[in-house]
Amino acid sequence: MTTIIDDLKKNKILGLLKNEKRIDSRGFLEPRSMTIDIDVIQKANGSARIELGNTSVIAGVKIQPDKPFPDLGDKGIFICTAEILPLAHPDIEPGPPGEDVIELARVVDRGIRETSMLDLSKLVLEKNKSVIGIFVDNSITNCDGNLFDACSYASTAAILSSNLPTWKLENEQPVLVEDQESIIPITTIPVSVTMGILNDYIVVDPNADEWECMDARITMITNSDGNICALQKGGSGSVTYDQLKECSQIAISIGPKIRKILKQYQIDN
Amino acid sequence: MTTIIDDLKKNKILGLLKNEKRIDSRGFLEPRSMTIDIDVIQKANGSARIELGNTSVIAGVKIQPDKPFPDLGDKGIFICTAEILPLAHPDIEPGPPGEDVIELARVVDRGIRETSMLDLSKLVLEKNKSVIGIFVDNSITNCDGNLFDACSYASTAAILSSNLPTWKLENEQPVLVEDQESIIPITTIPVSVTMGILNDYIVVDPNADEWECMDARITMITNSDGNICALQKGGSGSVTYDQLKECSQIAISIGPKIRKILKQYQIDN
Amino acid sequence: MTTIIDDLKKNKILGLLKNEKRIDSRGFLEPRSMTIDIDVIQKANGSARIELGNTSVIAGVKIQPDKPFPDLGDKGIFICTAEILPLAHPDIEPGPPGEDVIELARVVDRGIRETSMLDLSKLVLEKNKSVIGIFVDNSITNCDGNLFDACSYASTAAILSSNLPTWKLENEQPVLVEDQESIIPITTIPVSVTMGILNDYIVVDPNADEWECMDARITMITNSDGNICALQKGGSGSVTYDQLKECSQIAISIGPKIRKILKQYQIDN
Amino acid sequence: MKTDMQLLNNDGIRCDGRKIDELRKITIKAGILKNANGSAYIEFGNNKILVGVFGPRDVHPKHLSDTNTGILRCRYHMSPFSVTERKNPAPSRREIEISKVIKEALQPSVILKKFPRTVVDVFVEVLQADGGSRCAALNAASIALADAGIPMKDMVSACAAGKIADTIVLDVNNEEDQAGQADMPVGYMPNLDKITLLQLDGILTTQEYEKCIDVAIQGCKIVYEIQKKALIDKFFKCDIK
Amino acid sequence: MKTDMQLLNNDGIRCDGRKIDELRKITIKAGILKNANGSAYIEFGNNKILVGVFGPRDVHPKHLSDTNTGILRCRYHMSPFSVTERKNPAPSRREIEISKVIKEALQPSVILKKFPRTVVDVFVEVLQADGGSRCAALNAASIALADAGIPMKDMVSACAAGKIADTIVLDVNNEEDQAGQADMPVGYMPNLDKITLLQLDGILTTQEYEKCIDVAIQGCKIVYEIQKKALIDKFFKCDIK
Amino acid sequence: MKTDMQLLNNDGIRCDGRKIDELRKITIKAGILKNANGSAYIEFGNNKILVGVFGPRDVHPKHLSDTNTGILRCRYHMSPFSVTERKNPAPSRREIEISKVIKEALQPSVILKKFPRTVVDVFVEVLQADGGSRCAALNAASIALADAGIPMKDMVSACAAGKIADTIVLDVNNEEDQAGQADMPVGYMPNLDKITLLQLDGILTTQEYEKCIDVAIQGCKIVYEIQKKALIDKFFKCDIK
Repeated sequence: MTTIIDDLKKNKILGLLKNEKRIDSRGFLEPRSMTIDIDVIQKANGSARIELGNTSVIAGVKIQPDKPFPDLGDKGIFICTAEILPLAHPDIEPGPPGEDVIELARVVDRGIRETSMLDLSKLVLEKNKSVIGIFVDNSITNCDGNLFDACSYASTAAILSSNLPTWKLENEQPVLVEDQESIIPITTIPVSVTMGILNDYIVVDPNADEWECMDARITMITNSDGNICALQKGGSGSVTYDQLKECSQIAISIGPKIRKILKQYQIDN
Repeated sequence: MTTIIDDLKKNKILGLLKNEKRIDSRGFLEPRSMTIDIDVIQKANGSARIELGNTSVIAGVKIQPDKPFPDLGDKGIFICTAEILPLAHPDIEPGPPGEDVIELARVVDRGIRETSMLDLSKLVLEKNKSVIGIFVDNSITNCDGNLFDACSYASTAAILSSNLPTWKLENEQPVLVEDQESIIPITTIPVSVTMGILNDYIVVDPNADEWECMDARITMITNSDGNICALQKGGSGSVTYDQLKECSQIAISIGPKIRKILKQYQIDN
Repeated sequence: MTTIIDDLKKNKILGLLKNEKRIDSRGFLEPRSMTIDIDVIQKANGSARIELGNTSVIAGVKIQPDKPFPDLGDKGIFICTAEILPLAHPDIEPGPPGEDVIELARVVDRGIRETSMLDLSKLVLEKNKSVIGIFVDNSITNCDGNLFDACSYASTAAILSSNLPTWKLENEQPVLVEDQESIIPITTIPVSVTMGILNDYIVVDPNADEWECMDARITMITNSDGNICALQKGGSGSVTYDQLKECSQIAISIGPKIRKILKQYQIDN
Repeated sequence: MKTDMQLLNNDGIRCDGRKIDELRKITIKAGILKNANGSAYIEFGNNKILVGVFGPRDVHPKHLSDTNTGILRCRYHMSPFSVTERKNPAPSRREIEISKVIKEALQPSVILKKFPRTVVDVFVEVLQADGGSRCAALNAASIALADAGIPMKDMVSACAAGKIADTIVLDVNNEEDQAGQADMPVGYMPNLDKITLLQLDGILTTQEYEKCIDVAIQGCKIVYEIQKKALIDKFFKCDIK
Repeated sequence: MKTDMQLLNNDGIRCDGRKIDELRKITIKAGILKNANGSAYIEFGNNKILVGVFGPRDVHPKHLSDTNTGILRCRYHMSPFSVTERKNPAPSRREIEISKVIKEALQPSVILKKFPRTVVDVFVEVLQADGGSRCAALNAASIALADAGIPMKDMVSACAAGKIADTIVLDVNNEEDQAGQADMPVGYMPNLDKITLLQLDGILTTQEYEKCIDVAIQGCKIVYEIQKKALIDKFFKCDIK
Repeated sequence: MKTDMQLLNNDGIRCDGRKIDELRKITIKAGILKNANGSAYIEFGNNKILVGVFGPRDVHPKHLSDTNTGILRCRYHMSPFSVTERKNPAPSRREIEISKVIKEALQPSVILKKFPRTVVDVFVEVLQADGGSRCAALNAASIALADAGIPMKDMVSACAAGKIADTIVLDVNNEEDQAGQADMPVGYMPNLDKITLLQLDGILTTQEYEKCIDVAIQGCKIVYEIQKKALIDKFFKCDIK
């Protein structure tokens, strides 16, 4: 439900955009500054804390043996979740995830899955019976808009910095081989770029104020080759063909800068 | 909660009954006209769409290998469910099934189970380990009263028109044998007849208006031999011994007519 | 939410305590009278009905083969639950257990687990694969305060009076050996003593009126050697070090009396 | 399931020693719960069932209330230890259906018109289950409603009849339910001569069907006498307090 | 998944016989549900989808209502028998996401400002699922909204494009989705020339991405003609009643 | 669980190098969450816990509110990656119990009488769990409440004592909890000299029990100094802004 305050803020944001300004003084195509710390959770196989402006997320990677999905017996398992912790924002109530959080987790998951970042075929202990599962869980600790990119970067950095334990099968049961860690098979580094569309202006990495009054949202994930691998339009508004072309150019131009940052956290081959 | 409109309608219905008339001009013992289409869902092993007056249901049969129930290792599995889709009526809300729908599904299930329509002992791949499961799911697409008979006829027609795939066990795992379909082992054809009792009048196949103001409901399922195999009284009123005798005579007299219709959809031996 | 009636009752209870009296005329350290009946549920492996004042509980023990917990493959399973039946009190609504009932069940569970009452290492059929599970379920049929001790005594008496069936493994499946019952391996008899703290007075076994207006609650479980094995402070108030010392002396002095009662129900070795 | 069990011997004696028209042992006590407005405990064969009634009282959530009448709610629930294999405490689909069937079997007997916007809650707990637990529960529930002082047109008395070894028998027990041919639970208002609960699982001819109802009603009438005695015992006890 | 399946042969013919710019067979009927305010049934290839619309009507629970405007809700649900392996009837995370995506694809097309505090409910039931079920559902939902008389700025027409065998094709079917390289569902308002739904799974170059949108929009325009015909058929039928 | 692990060597040194009366390393930062009214982050050994406090604010659902006083709610939750085996995100029975225990340990310290009909919500997120996570959480929660400006009678400081190798030690770590003989978490108000949280798992004689409480209280007093410093650091930082 929109209040008068919301309307005033919206008018202010849109008025600024007309003058080529954003409410936090950034350029239209300028993501907020980002800090990344990895290995913040020692009990995880990999982890990363991201601050994207005031949005902050901790992603943890757990790697453990599992049964394969039916009909996918030659692939390891990859599952990505997200929870907006109730301490992240006064409006968040504890409980099972709503449609917003489910969409968030699934878009982040697809960005990693569709780019084939992880070579899941290398995570098989015994075909159809026993595989390795990679679980990436995002705990959002402060909300200030654009959870999509924040969770995507956190998940990606956490995966890149993970060690892969070794299991061998004994009597069909996977047994951990101590002190034999290797590298997760990485094929590419996905970069998510989320753009808000407000009165036909396109802004990158919308903050919470912009998020609330934007018409539509485009999240585009590109791979290391600069190709587009996953995309999601959100929000109750519509977009034009020309805007979509512009969005893809923006995502492709920003991709390498973010990827360079994320790549720093990749464990060397 | 009853409204004045409800009271007026109830009075009208009861006034008509006193003059031996029903609100939709049917005879007391006359079910509504019925149309059946089978094989409407090609991805199911069998399926049927029924229209019983304005009540419409689609039943789909899925047949797949499963573990037997404990202590029933020499029997295949049969499970029947029902969902009133929220598009079927303005009062239906999405969500887990309420007591009405659970009762509905269980009565339809018992009608098929207690008549021994399916010879479950012939659906065993390996005793105690691997059996064939037959799942019949009813999606109710329009509600106009008497979902019991509608779902029963839909389920029965869907089962009768199903092909039974063949599985063989390889390394204790069931493997589908392509292009070897046989016939589901059918022993009898159940026919459900639901009667409403309004001010001591008995009417067959009550429509939604009658359903809302009837005192009690009797659903009686008979088999091909004309025996009574399952029965459920519903509603907040009571019935007399004489009414129950009358109900059984009605159910037994209507049974063969409906059975003849349903038998058309049985795949030949 | 406290009402005027609650305040009046609280003032009455506190006024009485100042004069060294309790609202039901008991001494401060005097538990309510207790009646125990065992073998009240013949379909259970053991059972007991306790009345502790007007609080009444039926505990049933079910013993059946199960898979061990991961990493605890050399131990049987012990699980203890509680449900306050909605017929036990007008304020209880049906539904999944709330935090009060979860705490209750977990404290009773810990009292039995931490005293090592059951020697779980003797309940293994095949290490890591098949063990015996002991399930103790408490159905609370009337609430009049101090469900902790009532459920603890009921669970303990039910366990002590249980027979342990024998299973043998055939093809890795546990099979019941008829008419070969033995004794559950018991090492000690836990006794729970719950004390209420009201205005710095300590009273044993608070009834519902005292329960509602007490500041804090101490539940202390001792074993047959008179040692303290589990403890839980509850309630929104605080306690002093001296009160805690006093509580332990009370629990240790009452323990043997209750234990003597409970021991009567133990099946002889 | 022992399919070779002899359910009926040549002398017309059943597996638990009863004759074909004989009820299992029934004990009912009214007014045994301290906090409920009305209550009853029944042992019916090996069934052991406790019922508590609360109300008429406010409805939560409010939107379920009816401005024209009080409403009736029922919860039939089984304790985890009540059956051979430990039962998960969460309500099963079977328990939800039986809750509804018992509610509808009680409704014709209670007069709630004078209590608009309220609810009467009937909570049934099956402590031990044997064949015929819904009939046993219904008998206890009707006593508990009377004990709570709810205005009633009649008692509801319940008993099953069934078919074993091709014979119609009264009050089917667990073994007969498992290995027998039909089970028909009946709920009956003895003074109004009306049936409020009727279900059937199993195969019956028309003649057997009619006989089954008839036999069950005779059983209900015997149960009714036991119910009346339980109520009288309760009120007599109250007087001498 | 047969990876050796030939998705496109040398003559540019796809595994189901279509050309690269050819839609599957589409049939739409409007107004087929008796109890809904608006409804539509679509067959789109092997997709069979039913949509019912209710509203504008009161919102339950009330705290979801908006004093400034009507709100739109959408439930996308699959019948258990709609897919090869029987689907659990409880809503999956995928169904919840698609419900949201369809809702947001319909929102730009409806005018609910005049109905404050109300809701328009769109219930989508997938009776049989094939590739592209969300596009098919969206097409039917838009028709059902129109059939319900909800004020609209434009129809929403939907169709996917994708990449198989290194070629951009219109309207990806199930086999192509499984074994192909990319799938891009598009929802489009043909008169306003605006995109309301856009997703992509799979890898595309910038040129392919642009071509994909372009191809999908051409498909949407064809679908739009079929939608219009369905509405006309409905209203024509109404007239002759 | 390595039962042959030596928990205490002949020099009185524990498996992680500490002396018997030595706390693990503790770091607390107050006021680190942007959107919460108050917050704190604690590292206590290998525990890493974040707490956010909201309120006093309106209660939803309303029927939980109290017209006489503000109420306190607490949620203790563990992130899936916080423990060795990935934890299911849904709250476990253990988490629900600890939520209640922490709430009741904070209640004696807060003064909510002046805020009738409101709630103060304490949200605890365990990012990494080690032995003693409930004590660590309680320490951070008390700081977060102070940071939120909630009126308080005293701080709550928490620390466990326990028994390993027949010796009473301060601040039991994970290995000691698993292989040791007893673990007793204590919450304590240092100025009021009152205990607000007390639990015990494991076997103690009366003498050991009393010593355990005593040792834990000494630990709490050390923790209290660290808590005070964290608050001072926070407010000092605010001043120089």
